[in-house]
Order: sequence, then structure tokens, then C-alpha cells
Amino acid sequence: MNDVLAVVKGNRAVARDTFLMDLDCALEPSLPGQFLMVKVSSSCELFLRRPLAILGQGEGTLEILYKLKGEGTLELSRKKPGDVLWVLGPLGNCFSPPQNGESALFVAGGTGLPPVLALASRVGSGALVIGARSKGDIPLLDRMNSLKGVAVYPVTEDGSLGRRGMATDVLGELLAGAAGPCAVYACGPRGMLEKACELSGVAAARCEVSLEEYMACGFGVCSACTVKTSAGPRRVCSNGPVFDAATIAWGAR
Amino acid sequence: MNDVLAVVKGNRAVARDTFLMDLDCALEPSLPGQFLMVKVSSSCELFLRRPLAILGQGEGTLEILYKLKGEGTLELSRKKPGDVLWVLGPLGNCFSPPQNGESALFVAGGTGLPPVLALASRVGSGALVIGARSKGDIPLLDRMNSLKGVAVYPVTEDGSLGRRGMATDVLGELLAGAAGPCAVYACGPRGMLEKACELSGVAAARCEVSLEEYMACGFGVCSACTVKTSAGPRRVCSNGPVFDAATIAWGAR
Amino acid sequence: MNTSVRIAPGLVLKNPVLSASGTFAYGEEFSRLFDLGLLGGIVTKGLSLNPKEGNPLPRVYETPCGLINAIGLENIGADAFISGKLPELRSFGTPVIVNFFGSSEEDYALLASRLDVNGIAAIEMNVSCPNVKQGGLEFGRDPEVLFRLTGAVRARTGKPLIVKLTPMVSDIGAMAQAARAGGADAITCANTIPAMAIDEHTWRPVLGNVTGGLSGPAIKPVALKLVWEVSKKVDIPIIASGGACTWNDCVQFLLAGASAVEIGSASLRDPLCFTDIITGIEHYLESRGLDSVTDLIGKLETP
Amino acid sequence: MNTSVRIAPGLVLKNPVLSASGTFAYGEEFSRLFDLGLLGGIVTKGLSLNPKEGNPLPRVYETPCGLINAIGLENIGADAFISGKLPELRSFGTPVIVNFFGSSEEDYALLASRLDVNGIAAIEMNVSCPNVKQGGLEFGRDPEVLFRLTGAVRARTGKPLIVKLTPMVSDIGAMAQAARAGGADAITCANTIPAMAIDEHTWRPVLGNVTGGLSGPAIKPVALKLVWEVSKKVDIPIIASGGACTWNDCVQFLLAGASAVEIGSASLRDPLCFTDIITGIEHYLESRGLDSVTDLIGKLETP
Ligand SMILES: Cc1cc2nc3c(=O)[nH]c(=O)nc-3n(C[C@H](O)[C@H](O)[C@H](O)COP(=O)(O)OP(=O)(O)OC[C@H]3O[C@@H](n4cnc5c(N)ncnc54)[C@H](O)[C@@H]3O)c2cc1C
Ligand SMILES: Cc1cc2nc3c(=O)[nH]c(=O)nc-3n(C[C@H](O)[C@H](O)[C@H](O)COP(=O)(O)OP(=O)(O)OC[C@H]3O[C@@H](n4cnc5c(N)ncnc54)[C@H](O)[C@@H]3O)c2cc1C
Ligand SMILES: Cc1cc2nc3c(=O)[nH]c(=O)nc-3n(C[C@H](O)[C@H](O)[C@H](O)COP(=O)(O)O)c2cc1C
Ligand SMILES: Cc1cc2nc3c(=O)[nH]c(=O)nc-3n(C[C@H](O)[C@H](O)[C@H](O)COP(=O)(O)O)c2cc1C
Ligand code: FES
Ligand code: FES
Repeated sequence: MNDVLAVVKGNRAVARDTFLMDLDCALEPSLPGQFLMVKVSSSCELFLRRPLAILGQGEGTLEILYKLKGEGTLELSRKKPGDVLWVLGPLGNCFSPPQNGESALFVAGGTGLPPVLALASRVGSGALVIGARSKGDIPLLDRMNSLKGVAVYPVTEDGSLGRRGMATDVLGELLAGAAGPCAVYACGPRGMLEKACELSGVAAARCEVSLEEYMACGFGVCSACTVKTSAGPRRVCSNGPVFDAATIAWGAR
Repeated sequence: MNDVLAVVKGNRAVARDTFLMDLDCALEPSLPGQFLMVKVSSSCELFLRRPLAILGQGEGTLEILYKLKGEGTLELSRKKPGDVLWVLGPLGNCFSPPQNGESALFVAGGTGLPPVLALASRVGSGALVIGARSKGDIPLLDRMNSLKGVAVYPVTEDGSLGRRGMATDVLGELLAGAAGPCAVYACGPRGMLEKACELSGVAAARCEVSLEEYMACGFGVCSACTVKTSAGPRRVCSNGPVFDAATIAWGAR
Repeated sequence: MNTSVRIAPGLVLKNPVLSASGTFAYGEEFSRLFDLGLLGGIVTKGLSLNPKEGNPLPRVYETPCGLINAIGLENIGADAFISGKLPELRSFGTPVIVNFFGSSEEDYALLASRLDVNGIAAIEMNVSCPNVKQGGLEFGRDPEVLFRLTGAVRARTGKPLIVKLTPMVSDIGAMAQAARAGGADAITCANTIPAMAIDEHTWRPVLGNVTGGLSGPAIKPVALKLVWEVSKKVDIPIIASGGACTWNDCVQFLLAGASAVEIGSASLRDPLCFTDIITGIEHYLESRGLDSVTDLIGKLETP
Repeated sequence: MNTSVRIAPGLVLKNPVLSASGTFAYGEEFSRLFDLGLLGGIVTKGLSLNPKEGNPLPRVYETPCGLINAIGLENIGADAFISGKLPELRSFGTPVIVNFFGSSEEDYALLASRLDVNGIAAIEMNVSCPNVKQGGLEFGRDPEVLFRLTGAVRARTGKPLIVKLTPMVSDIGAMAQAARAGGADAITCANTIPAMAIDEHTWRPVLGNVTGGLSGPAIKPVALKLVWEVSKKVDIPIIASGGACTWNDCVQFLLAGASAVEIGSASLRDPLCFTDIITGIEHYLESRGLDSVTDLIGKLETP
């Protein structure tokens, strides 16, 4: 981990309230699931950095995908090519790839697509379920569809693309229909993750979730992000963000 | 007075640490000496507006000239054409033009040039003394020189342009050499104003000074800028910024 | 929709948005910018028995998301206010609340009786002032002293009496209870937080008075907590003061238990913010299908 | 040039820049970012006798130029610290100052004796904690209570004892005097300011714990004033805490009377800021032709 200066190369809307940002940045190599603490503004009015997953990393380049939520992401969306940002990273742990012939089931919703897509791109096989309210909320559909070996299942609440319903509906079916062992990788709203955990439990599948909690430091020093697990308190930023879903005390928060 | 949106048309360095900004802005007509409270940032980190004199006003346009002093003027200097700013104005009173055959002696130093130059342009006769540390600190020399009827006397501390010394040295000589009654109009560092007042007193010239004090509101409600005068306490922003120099209690602050 | 709120017997505001003391002078300047009749109430600059000159300059300094002021309570004095400013100010049809202060209990009491005139809707007592007899400790920092002071003032006025607490105390709830016991009809919570600024180049304080009071968005989280704490301790209405800039801030203060909110520093930066705030609150009520501002007051849901 | 400062008998810091409690954990994470030996001192996360879980999430919330935290003093407990963290931490050659707290006087005293081990250079007592026996009022809000507490701890430790005051009190000078009288070697001034945040859409508090403490640049002007006030009341060294982000801030705190400065929230935002701050102070001394940091301490020139 280090604090490095990044230069904005591109920053464009790719779905409703969703932006893809390309950065030139000499970050150490990262793994799917790891994230950055992005200093969205040099003004200390927005005092805290914002945690954002690494969607992609190349030679001296980074890609992040973010949804407009509040002041911080709004400020990010105003950046133009040539603007600079400090990014601290890579932070946190990473997903553990499928083992022993597991087939991978990727599930994403809300702001959870980036780490899941990063992993799916790396793994290159399995099924990716992406849930959203409506068609217009789903970014990077082309990129997902171009992943050879990964079947993509869009699910929308209004039925405007793919299945109508929730991502976990499709996950349930995929788990039920799976021939061999499965590994489920999920990131998104807490309700979705808990459901994914439950379904995986029923299907005896391994399930890893990437949690999102309010963070202050992002590297383990402030205890802002501590969650309860069966192994005791764990900091999402430094012990996670990826956890074995079965260890999370979903009820407690 | 009103709070109006202004669009930046131009913003360029015209001397060392000195910028000229052109704005499109439907401000009510103003008079020389009046000023604006400029909201330099929509971020409330820089909470207060900054007082800046109106250098020029046309049909729906405004001109301001500012020196880099701290965060606020730095933020201003970063504005690009197309950026927008809120400006509250016109604020304060104005200089009273020469009366009864007075010849006008304009004296400016530091951040004091804008209101004095605005007045000299309007009056169109007399002498303008502009003091600075060095040649490179004097902006808009061409514009001053092009004022027909106004003789321009640059004075620099290092002698790199015009006379070596202080603006008030030249003022003293001009007052001493004046044939008839004079009106002195000064804006700049407090020491310069006090000296101008003193010299005018000796020469029995009328002297008006435009004061600069820290301001919070700029329109008379907070009492941040109250100075002592022989007529009692006066708010620089709303009773001034222009005062009859002889009424100012120079010793008290 | 009903935006009115009741602060004291005989003091109903048409909406919960007031000016704050010291950032609105006596209303004249703002009246040239917008119709003061739109406000829920007008709080004047703090008045003393006699005119007061205030502190040496500089009197204000900007800090991150806030400002420190050390105006030093400059004001024209109660008499000049009553004869020179009140007649126009009361003409806007909005309650005029007069902020006042003294340097001894007798000062306060005398001033309160002096302010017991027509056209003044209520008086707001600033207790963040040094008690000359008590070695300069502020009146608002000791519950006993505050109780006695409030009682002394209560005895001299028929007006609704609002006590404006000082925020920097060990137990703000106890201060509010002391004010209530002394006869306050309402509490303003709170005032600026003691602060200072130093110039590391000159080694001198920036403000002429060395220290001052911090206000603006920087202190809103503190003011919100104080309002919530006070609302759990007293049953009289609370007027919030500290950092409110937007309608959102005001709704938060109402939820925390305030019945109205004063807008101070925000109106120095944006003198036209009052109208945005008032319409913002109206739209919020509408969008939530609420009939009355009172449906928000103290409605914070804690676990 | 001499940047060292003396905080207590046997406690000399090589420079006046320390980490703050709760924003540095036990040093491990930062040690991967820079050499902890560069720091004047390391202040650990607050320790209790037994491990503590902390508050429900969310525990932090951003505010204008600051943040509110309600971590709830989560920590691994004194024993786990001493056996698991201290050996590595002391190896950096920088004094390790252990912050600690309890919920009763006995707790504090017992913990102080437990912390009286090799490798701990000093202990910093956090008194912004509810006194369970006194109905939950914080230890740091009553001079009597603080005096007794300090004395009880003093009796149980040979280490330099630093008392970290709580800022929200009526008379911080009196609190500092109480701590000094009880046997404190130094004062840390101060801690976070009680604050809260409310979501106007959900009508709920944002933090799991409802209230928390405000830190960051927003509170620096308040902390500066507190340090200055304390420095006029006691003659023991003061460590400043509250909003310091830059070398300029640190110089201001030194001028106000602090002997050292803790960097808390700033290091959450910019974990590498320590080195900038330390070199900034060195350059400042150099550019002013000063030989020693001590030439700055308390050198504010007031009118
Ligand atoms: C490890 C991790 C990785 C993430 N990756 C992504 C990503 O790749 N793309 C993306 O769009 N979003 C991601 N998020 C969520 C993202 O951090 C928040 O949406 C964002 O911080 C909101 O900031 P804001 O200023 O726009 O919103 P505001 O609501 O104004 O933020 C206010 C404060 O709340 C915090 N906050 C608000 N929502 C969240 C949240 N859900 N999780 C954590 N903190 C929050 C902010 O960081 C900030 O401190 C991730 C979160 C975590 C913890
Ligand atoms: C009526 C009036 C007209 C002015 N006209 C001009 C002008 O036309 N061109 C120009 O360059 N400057 C002018 N000034 C001075 C200008 O306002 C300050 O230089 C500017 O506010 C500095 O802001 P800053 O944020 O860059 O500096 P900082 O030092 O960071 O400012 C911090 C705070 O101090 C205040 N401040 C600092 N210096 C001054 C000062 N000399 N007077 C008042 N407040 C100050 C700022 O407004 C701000 O609130 C005028 C001042 C007044 C009172
Ligand atoms: C310039 C200025 C002058 C003030 N004068 C007074 C005053 O005379 N009496 C008083 O009770 N409060 C005074 N205050 C405090 C405000 O009324 C208000 O309580 C405080 O600023 C916090 O609110 P804000 O953040 O909305 O400004 C003053 C504040 C400022 C900024
Ligand atoms: C996340 C967080 C955790 C903290 N934990 C502690 C603690 O355990 N003990 C303590 O005395 N102070 C604690 N503090 C207070 C800081 O040490 C410091 O006094 C305060 O934050 C003000 O300084 P700052 O503005 O530099 O952060 C904590 C502060 C933060 C932000
Ligand atoms: S965000 Fe600070 S420990 Fe996780
Ligand atoms: S700046 Fe507010 S009265 Fe002049």
C-alpha cells in the first residue's frame, strides 16, 4: 500500500448516475476485491477519503466505477482529464479464486459490481448475475457480455432488462441447477449479501462477500468499520473487505 | 445591491501575483469606490466572501483586479472562462468627484489600485501616483498611460520603474507644486493612507481614502469592519469604504 | 400546511426560521434585500443599557467551514434602538426579538424593564458575557448564577423571556434546567464556541481581542448535540443556533427537538438564504405529506 | 537545530509531533507506510483492562471539515497489548505512550499499575469517559472527581502520567489545575467535542451510538483557545490535540503554549502527513534562525 498521485484520463457516465474513471497511476499490483481510498478533493471540507474498489488495473493505469451517492462521488464526477487525485492502495484482502473444480457464481448489485466484475474477468468462467432497479442502471453490459466463458444474467426490478426480480432469485436457481460444487462471490446491498449467504448455505456452496461499511482510514487504524464475525471483531478495511459469508454475524451491526 | 450570478469571461495574470478578471454579470450600475463581496467558492471551507473593488463596469460586464494574498484569491485565480461566481453588490459608498476647480491627485498602492483607477478613468484629469515594490508588481500600466488628461507617476521601492521611493513622496511634491485647490484620492496600505491624509492636511487639500478592513458581511450587518472616526464608529463596508481622511482616528484600531 | 410554531405564551412564529443576533444588525440592511415579513422572527443585535464600542480590529477571521468573531458586542444601546430602529422594524409584521446582555445582574434586570415596551415581541438574554462581579466568569457557565440571573430578569419583564445558553459548559442540560427554573419561557441553544486564531508568521493572535467565538457549519454537529441534550432535560421550547445553513440543517435541528432555528453566519455568506430555507422546509413537509412543522419537532427516532 | 521537547521527567521527545490515540491503532499499519522512528512519540489506541467491543456501526460520519466518531473505545485490552503489540512497537526507538481509560476509579488505578511495565514510556489518561458510579457523567467534567482520579492513578504508577482533558467543560483551566494537583506530569488538551448527526430523510441519528465526538480542522480554533487557556493556568507541559493537519497548525499550537502536538484525524485522511509536518517544522525553525523548538513554546505575543 502507498499513497500515489493519479492523473485522470477519462471520466464518463456509463449508466444512470454511474461513472467510469480511467486513471494513470503507478499503484502496486492489486488483486480482485482490493480497493482504494480516494481523496476526492484537496479541500478539507470533504474530509474523509472515499473507499472505491479497483475495477481494473493495467501497466500504470487504474479503472474505477462509481455511483453518485453524495458529495464525494459528485465531486469525483466533476473531475476532468488532467486533474489529479491522491489514491491510497491497494487496500484490503481479495477474493480467493474457485478451488477444486468449483464453478463460480458472481452476484452484484448496487455499488457492488466493480470488485465482482474484476474477479469475473480474472476467473473467466462461471455465471455473473447483475441486479439493478432498471436497465438504465446497469453499466458495462458490453464488457460483461464480452467475457468469454462467463454467462451474464441481468436482473431488473422493473423487468426492463433480463429477468424481473432480484439478483438472488437467479442465484438461487443457478445454485439449485448446479452440477458440482459452487463458489459464490457477492458484493452489493447488505440484504442481498445475507440472502446470498443463506442460499449458499442451503446449497452447501462456499460464499465470499465483499462488505461495504463507512470507513475513515481504510487501512485498519481507526476501527470505524469493525464487524462481528464468528472469529471475533474484524475490520472490513484491513481484515476484509472480503469475508467468508458464513462467518458474518448478519444480525448484529 | 443584489446577489447576482457572474460568468467568468477572462482571468489572466497582468502583473506579479495580480490577476484581471472579466465577468459577464447583470449588476446594478455602480460608482467608483464601490465594491463587491465575491463568493470565491461554493465549498463552505472558504466560508466568507472576499471584498473586491469594482475596477470597471460595462453593459452587463464587470472587471475586477486582484492580488494573490491567501486561499481566497488563490481560488479565484483558478477560475476558468465559463465558471460561475456569485457576487453581491454594488456595495458601499463612492468617491466624490473633484468640486470647485479642484485638481485630482490619485494615489494607489498594494491592493488599492482598482477603486482609484476606476475613479481616475471617470474623472479624466489630474495625476495618478502608483506605488509598488518593483516594476513587475504594477499592473495595467498601458491602461493608465492611455488615460488622456491624467499624468501617471509610477514609483517603485527598488527604482525599477519611475521614481525610487514611496508613492507619498511624489504626492507631497505634487501637492507642494499645485497651483490651485487639490482633491486627493487614496487607496492602499494603511500607512500610505495616513501619510496621504497628513500631507493633504498640511497642503489644505481635501483627502478621501478608501479603507480595507477584514469583512464578514460587506453590507453593514455584522460590525466586523467598524472604524473609529471623529463622527463616531463607522462601518467601512456600508458607511465607507470611502471616508474623508481627516475624520479617521488613525491611531486607533 | 401549517409552518407556525409556538415559542412562548403570546409568541407564535409564522415559520421556524429566525435571524440570529449579531448577523442581522437591526434589520435595515436586510430589508433592502428581501421582505422581512417572510421571516418567522427577527432577532436583533445584542443590546446593552448604553451604547458599546466593541473590540479592536480585526474582529473576524475565517476558519475551515466557519468563522471566528470578536465583535465585542458593539451596539447602539437600548434607547437608541427603541427610538430609532424599532418603529421601522416592527412594521414588517414579524415578531421582533431583542437580544440583550449586561455585565451585572442589575444591568440585565434594568435593561429587561427598559425593553418592556410595545413592539418588542420577546427578549433573548445572552449569558455568554463575563460577570464582572464574579471575576469575569461568564453568567452562562454556572447553573446557580444563571438561575438567579434569570429570576432577576423574569421579575422585571412581562415579555416572553428566552435564555440563550453558552455552549461551552460541562452540563448544558443543567444550565437549561436552571434557566427554566428561573422563569425562562424558552431556550436558545446555543452561542458561538470560544476559539482563537494565531498567525504563525507574526507570533500574534489574529483577532484584536485575542479570542473570539466560532460559528458556521463547522460547529453544526456540536450545536445539534446540545439541542438534543437540552430537549431531553427541559419541556420548554428550544430555538437552535449554530451552523444552520440549509433547510436540511433546520429539519435536523427540529428533529433533535428545536421548535425554531436561527440563521446566523450563513446569512453573512448568503444574505438571501432565508427564503431558500423557508421554502425548502415547506417543500419538505409537502413531499413527506406532513401537515405541520410541529410534526417534526423532537421526532428523532433513537434506537 | 534542536527539535526535542521535554514532557515529563524521563520523557523527552525527539520532536514535538505525536500520533493521537485512536487514529494510529497500535502502530502496525503505519509502520508499513513509514519509519515510526521519525515520530516524536506514539500514542496508542485507548486501552481498557479487558478487551472492549465498541459501538454499533456506523461509527464515523463526515461533517464540514471534520468527522464525528463513535468507535466506542474498541480495543484489545491491556494484556493483549503488552504481550502482543508492545514488543514490536517499542522497537522503533520512539517513546510509546499508552492511552487508557476505565469506568470507575478502581478500573483506572488497576490499569495504571498493569501498564507499569518496561517499554511503556508514559501513560495518557483519557477522562472523557462516563463515570459509572456518578450516573454516567464523565470523569473529566468535574474538577473534584478528576483530582481524585488523578491521585488514585498517580499512586499506582511510576510512569510519567499525562491527563487528557475533555474539551466541553465550563472551565478547562480548573480541570488542568485539578489534574496537576492530583499529580499529572503533563496535560493533553483536548479530546473530541461531543457532536451528533441526523439524517433528515430517515429521522434517525446517523451513528449507531447516536452521539459521537467531533475532530478535524473544524475544531482547531477551539483547541487552540483551550491550549492557550490551560497554558495560563498550569506550569506543566501541554500536548495539544484537536484539528492539527499541517506544520503551520503545529507552530500555532506551540506558540499558544503546547510543548508537543498530536496528529489524529489528519492522519486518517493523509497517513503520510507526519513526515511533511516534521520537516515543515524543521524548515520553519531554520528559516526563522531559531535553534530550538522550545523557542516557540508559549511565545504568543498578546497585546
Ligand atoms: C471497500 C469498499 C469498496 C467500495 N467500492 C465501491 C465502488 O467500486 N463503486 C462505488 O460506487 N461505490 C463503492 N463503495 C461505496 C462508496 O464508498 C460510497 O458509495 C461512497 O463513499 C459514497 O460517498 P459520497 O460522498 O458520494 O456519499 P455520502 O453519503 O455523501 O458520503 C458521506 C460519508 O459516508 C460514507 N459512505 C456513504 N455510503 C457508504 C457506503 N455504502 N459504504 C461506505 N461508506 C459510505 C462516505 O465514504 C462518506 O464518508 C465501496 C465501499 C467500500 C467500503
Ligand atoms: C472594500 C475592499 C475592497 C478591496 N478591493 C480589492 C481589490 O480590488 N483588489 C484586491 O486585490 N484586493 C482588494 N481588497 C483586499 C482583499 O479583500 C483581500 O486581499 C482579500 O480578501 C484576501 O483574501 P485571501 O483569501 O486571498 O487572503 P487570506 O489572507 O487567506 O484571507 C483570510 C481572510 O482575511 C480577509 N482579508 C485578508 N486580507 C484582507 C484585507 N487586506 N482586507 C480585508 N480583508 C482581508 C479575507 O477577506 C479573508 O476573510 C479589498 C478589501 C476591501 C475591504
Ligand atoms: C458577527 C457575529 C456577531 C454576533 N453577535 C451576537 C450578539 O450580539 N449576541 C448574541 O447573543 N449572539 C451573537 N452572535 C452569535 C450568533 O447569534 C449565533 O448564536 C452564533 O453565531 C451561532 O450560529 P451560526 O453558526 O448560525 O452563526 C454573533 C455571531 C456572529 C458571527
Ligand atoms: C477514530 C477516532 C478514535 C479515537 N479514539 C480515542 C481513544 O481511544 N482515546 C482517546 O483519548 N482519544 C481518542 N480519539 C481522540 C483523538 O485522539 C484526538 O484527541 C481527537 O480526535 C482530536 O484531534 P484530531 O482533530 O487531530 O483528530 C479518537 C479520535 C478519532 C477520530
Ligand atoms: S476504516 Fe479505519 S479501521 Fe477500517
Ligand atoms: S463587514 Fe459586516 S458590517 Fe462591515
